Amino acid sequence: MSEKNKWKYGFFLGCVAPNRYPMIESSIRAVFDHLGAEILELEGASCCPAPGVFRAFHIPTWLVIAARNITIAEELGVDIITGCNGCYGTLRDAWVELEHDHELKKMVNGHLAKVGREFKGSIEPKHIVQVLYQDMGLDYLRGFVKHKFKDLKVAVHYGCHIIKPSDKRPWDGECEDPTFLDEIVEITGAKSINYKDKLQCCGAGGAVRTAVKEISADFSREKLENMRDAGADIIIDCCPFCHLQLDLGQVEANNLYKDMIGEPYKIPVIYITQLLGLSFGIDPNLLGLVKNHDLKGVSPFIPIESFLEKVKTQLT
Amino acid sequence: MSENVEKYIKRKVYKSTSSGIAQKFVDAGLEKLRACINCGTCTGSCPSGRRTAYRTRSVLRRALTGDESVLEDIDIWLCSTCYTCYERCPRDIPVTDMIIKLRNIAVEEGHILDAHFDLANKIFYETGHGVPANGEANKKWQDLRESYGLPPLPPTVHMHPEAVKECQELMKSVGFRDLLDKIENIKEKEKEEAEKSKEENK
Amino acid sequence: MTEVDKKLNITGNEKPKIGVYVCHCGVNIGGVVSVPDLVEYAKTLPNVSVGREYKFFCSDVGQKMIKEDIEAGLINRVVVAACSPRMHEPTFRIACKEAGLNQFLFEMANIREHSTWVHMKEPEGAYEVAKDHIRLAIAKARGLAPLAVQKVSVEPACLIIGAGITGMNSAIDLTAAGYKVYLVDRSATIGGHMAQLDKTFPTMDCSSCILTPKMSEISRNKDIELLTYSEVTEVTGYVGNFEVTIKKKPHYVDQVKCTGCGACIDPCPITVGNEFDLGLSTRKAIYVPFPQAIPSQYTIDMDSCVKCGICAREDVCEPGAINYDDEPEYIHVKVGTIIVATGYDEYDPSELKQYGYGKYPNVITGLQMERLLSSFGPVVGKPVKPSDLKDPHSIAFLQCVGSRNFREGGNKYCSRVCCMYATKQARQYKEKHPEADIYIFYMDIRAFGKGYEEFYESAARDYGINYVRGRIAEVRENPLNHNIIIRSEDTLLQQPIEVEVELFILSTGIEPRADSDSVTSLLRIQKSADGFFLEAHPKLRPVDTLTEGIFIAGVSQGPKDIPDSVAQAKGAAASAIGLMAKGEVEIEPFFAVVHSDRCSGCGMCIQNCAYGAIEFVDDRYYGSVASINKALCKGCGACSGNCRSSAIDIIGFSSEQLHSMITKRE
Amino acid sequence: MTEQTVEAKQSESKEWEPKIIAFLCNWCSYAGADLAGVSRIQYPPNIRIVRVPCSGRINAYFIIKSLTDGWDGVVISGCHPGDCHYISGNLVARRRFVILKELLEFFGIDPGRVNFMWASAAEGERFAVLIRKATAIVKKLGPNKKFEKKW
Repeated sequence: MSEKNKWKYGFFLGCVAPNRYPMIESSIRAVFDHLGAEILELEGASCCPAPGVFRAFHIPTWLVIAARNITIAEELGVDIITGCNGCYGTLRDAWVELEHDHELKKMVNGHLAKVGREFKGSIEPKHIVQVLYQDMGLDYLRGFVKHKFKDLKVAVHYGCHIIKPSDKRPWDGECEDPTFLDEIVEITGAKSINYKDKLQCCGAGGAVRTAVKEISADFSREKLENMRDAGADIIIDCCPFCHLQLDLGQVEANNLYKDMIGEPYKIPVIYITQLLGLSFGIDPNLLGLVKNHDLKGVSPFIPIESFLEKVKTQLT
Repeated sequence: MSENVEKYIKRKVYKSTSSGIAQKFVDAGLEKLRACINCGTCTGSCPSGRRTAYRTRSVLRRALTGDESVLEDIDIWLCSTCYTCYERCPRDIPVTDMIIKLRNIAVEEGHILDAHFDLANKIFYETGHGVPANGEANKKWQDLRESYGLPPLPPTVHMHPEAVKECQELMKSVGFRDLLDKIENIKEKEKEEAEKSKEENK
Repeated sequence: MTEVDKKLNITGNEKPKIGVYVCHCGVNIGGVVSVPDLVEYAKTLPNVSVGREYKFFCSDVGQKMIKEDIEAGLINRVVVAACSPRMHEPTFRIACKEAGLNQFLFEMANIREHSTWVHMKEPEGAYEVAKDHIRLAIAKARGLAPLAVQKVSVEPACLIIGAGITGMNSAIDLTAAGYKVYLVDRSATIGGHMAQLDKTFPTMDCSSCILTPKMSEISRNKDIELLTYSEVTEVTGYVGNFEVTIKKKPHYVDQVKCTGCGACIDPCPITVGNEFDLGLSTRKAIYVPFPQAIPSQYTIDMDSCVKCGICAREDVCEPGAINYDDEPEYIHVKVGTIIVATGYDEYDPSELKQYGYGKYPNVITGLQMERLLSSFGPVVGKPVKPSDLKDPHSIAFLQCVGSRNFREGGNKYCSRVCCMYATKQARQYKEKHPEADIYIFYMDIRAFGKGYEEFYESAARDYGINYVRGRIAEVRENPLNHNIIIRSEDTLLQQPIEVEVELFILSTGIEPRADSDSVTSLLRIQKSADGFFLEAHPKLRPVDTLTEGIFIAGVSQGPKDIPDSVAQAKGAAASAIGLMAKGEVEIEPFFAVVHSDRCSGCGMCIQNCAYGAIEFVDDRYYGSVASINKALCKGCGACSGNCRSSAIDIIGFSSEQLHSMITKRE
Repeated sequence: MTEQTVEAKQSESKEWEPKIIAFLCNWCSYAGADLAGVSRIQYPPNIRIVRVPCSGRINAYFIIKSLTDGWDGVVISGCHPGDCHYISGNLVARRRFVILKELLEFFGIDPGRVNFMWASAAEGERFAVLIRKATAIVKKLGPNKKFEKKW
């Protein structure tokens, strides 16, 4: 069996990655292709829906729409992958709840029947990091590493919903001290540094960003402060919404908390597959690391050129 | 009445009940909350509480004792759903899920921020995305996608108008449309009343 | 023929006249179902001569009502519909006996535990269940036959498993009453956990000062056979006559020759962590657990020993006690009673990662703090921070670590000692370092014992210990100085707080022994849901087990402090003494009987009997048939259950009785 | 009014409720049922309890007799494997009932009518859960009419 047939996934895009940070989407596509995994499109997928807002408004709606998204992959007969912690949270929580609660499943399928769908529970929603770490494994990934970064200090940000609630996640209940993302980062030669409150939330989720932006920005301000204190060169994350909060959030924190932070923040925020891709020797253009436009007011808000500059010599 | 009477005399004696919101929790299968020992692990773990007036334990305690005013409190929208409290609660109370349920109850009563309501009503319901990229207003995002070699719009609901309809049908079926309409009415009434009292004040 | 025997004969032949007594049990039964209706129903059933109701039949007045009916000749069988027979069967049997009725002509219908208490919300259903249970009991009562009580002699000796403060106290009381005691402990010394403690709350008397004299008393006592470094491997037999096999593990040091001089210690090249000090100090491969250990002879820990031979050299061990080829020895003893006092394990907090135990050096457990405070501990009673061995200027305790925790890996129960030991440790430290800041993070302070509340009050008032109501959410280490930074809520202020301390102590709770399953299967006793050994009745038989002749005491039954453990030790000893004092015990005469005429001699029952109580005998008329050895039979019925020709029956649970109960319609 | 007519009348007004006979061993399950009572754990009022010394006491014939006599279901509950008060009575019983279940199926009786389970003296909650489960299974199977006397 060729590797291509071995790994086949339905790619659930979500909202923030395709619509605000397309470089994340293209880097996932490039890296998965490079690793020999086939990606199928989930045509007509919607918002997951976001766990912090829509779930908080009306749980049944959240569940039904999430189940609909899962059925799209079920029709293709492939597991879902997503690069977003929020989508992962929604799809996986909904999947677990529907698997364990027959009444709930009956309710949801009652609604889905009206649009000719049925939730079966035949596939599993996975995070791309879960696929990299569990389906493929570090040894497999190591085989692709071409360039090893030197002296690159990385502040890894896990985000919350990739590890919690731990009873619905695949990490054996580990939620106080996970290492899987650090391990992936370190195969590239980069050093994952320890920093205060590493697992703290970025502040975007749970409808807080929409409710009171200043509070969200204060979360990220604290995280950024701790990252900067520890001497981080870049931030690595695995969630577009955290990515947005840590990228755009730097600008916001620089404005809102000018008096508190002294020197403005300017730490490049890099998505995990962008870093991996670079190390694998994939063309930076495919990884969305090279700016080919002169649009104003678009992502990334914190320039990443300093990072590219730093590793340039190591990529040859 | 003297100013100091109004300022210092607080005669209100709080009546604790186990009906109301507490009953809604129990109906939702969340009776575990009754076993709370008020240890404060949730509040102590909360990254939001470290910078805001949001107190996880107090919020749930208010709900449990039937204090309906908690539904109007902005505090319940300051939880970033990081699930740290959920993981650490020694009584195995799904704390974060409780907060989400509490928000559901609040929304049902029409207590929802305008920004949140618009997000649900105008954006999510209309486009199927929480953060859309379609339309003229979002042109720059389409251009940005193209600059990275992607089609201007993703193969999601954005490329499938029939899928948007399907989502809307589901949202109607599950009662979300009715809920949104109900809130819209409440919000309009509130606005009218606010304007009325403004005029009266004039 | 005695009067009773006369009665027996009469009742044995006469048609059954059954008296049915339905108890209200206050409102426990009467509050859910209509007792008068149940009585009326019972009266409609065949052979029922008398039906009565009363508030409490177990009371003197209630019993008298039954007795009067028996004495008046109105009835010759008694059915009481009330609580569980496990509660009051003995009570009513005695009442029958006193009224001159054979005590086995009595049957109970359980309409409380099995009906009104479990169907409180469905009174109609409860009524139907109660009716049927009464009908079933009456059906069984019709088939009751008078039986003679069996008596067996009792071995006047007791096996005590576990030689901590509990087992030791039981042992002393038993020998005082004149019984032989086999005191077994798997560790190389007696004393148990109490030997690890420094002072004891609330009196602050030193643990060693009150324990060590007891230990030497035990070692001097000729009626106590001390079997340390030993484990019970097999228990057979029954009440009064348990046959016990005990394995004496090899010490690799001749316990007679060893003088305990300690000359072997310094030359031994192998150093390992000392379990007694919970890893806070080291010991050699040849060791005694602690200086005051009893017995004081040495033991070689073969898991660590490399058999270098140094200790065996003549110039090291002059008496020549070292024996690397030592073998385990098995001894067999016979005892009448057994007391289980196997104690507890300390909860291991490593899984609660948010508290950093095992990750940060300055996070320790309560028992470790006890060793640090101990005058013969690793730092001779002057607690230090493990990171730099300096006195901590601030200490925080966290209560309920592992206790009152409903999550996986946690224990739901309260461990009952942590509030007080933390308070005690805090006071001890404050006595020496009045300037130190001490915080105790608690949810509830449970100071329920004699003098405990006063002790707690004084800790706060006189010693200035800060009690903070809140469970610590997480800690992290200050990378500069290994201090521990605590995040919590002060729930009384409703504020998140952050405190930096130099030493962080987890007041870890008590857990059942990790291998307590081996004890339950060895002794056929049971565990309650919390994992501790199950008592026969939570209130009235707290030291008995469901297996007659086996008692439990101390923390093995549930978390306890020292006074409660000792009280229970004495209770268990008194129960064991009470059982053995008469020299014989009555056992229920429920044996298997063979109807030789039906036995086909297939031998199935012989295969199924776990006690080897059945053998073939040659019958004059029926050839080779099964025969029961009553002395070995326990009346379990495994033989009868499998008998294809229904040739074996169990007295008291006869097939005929069970059939009549199964028969659904009267 | 005979019992049959009473039942018939009840069935008109209410859902049909099965009647299940439960043989509980004295040392574990009977005590477990007592604990359920002491702890006031509620379970449906469908079982009638018969105390036996050990699950090994239960002859296959008792079970068949229960079914022919019109009980809708049978529960046999003993100590957990390894915990038998009589060393191995529950294991003897288990072997016996594996065979019996096959025999019952051969008779055309749904094996769900006969439920064999373990519950210790400490497992009041578990006992209630298992009884709820067994009741639900038997209820689903409907009244036991296989052996209804037709003459």
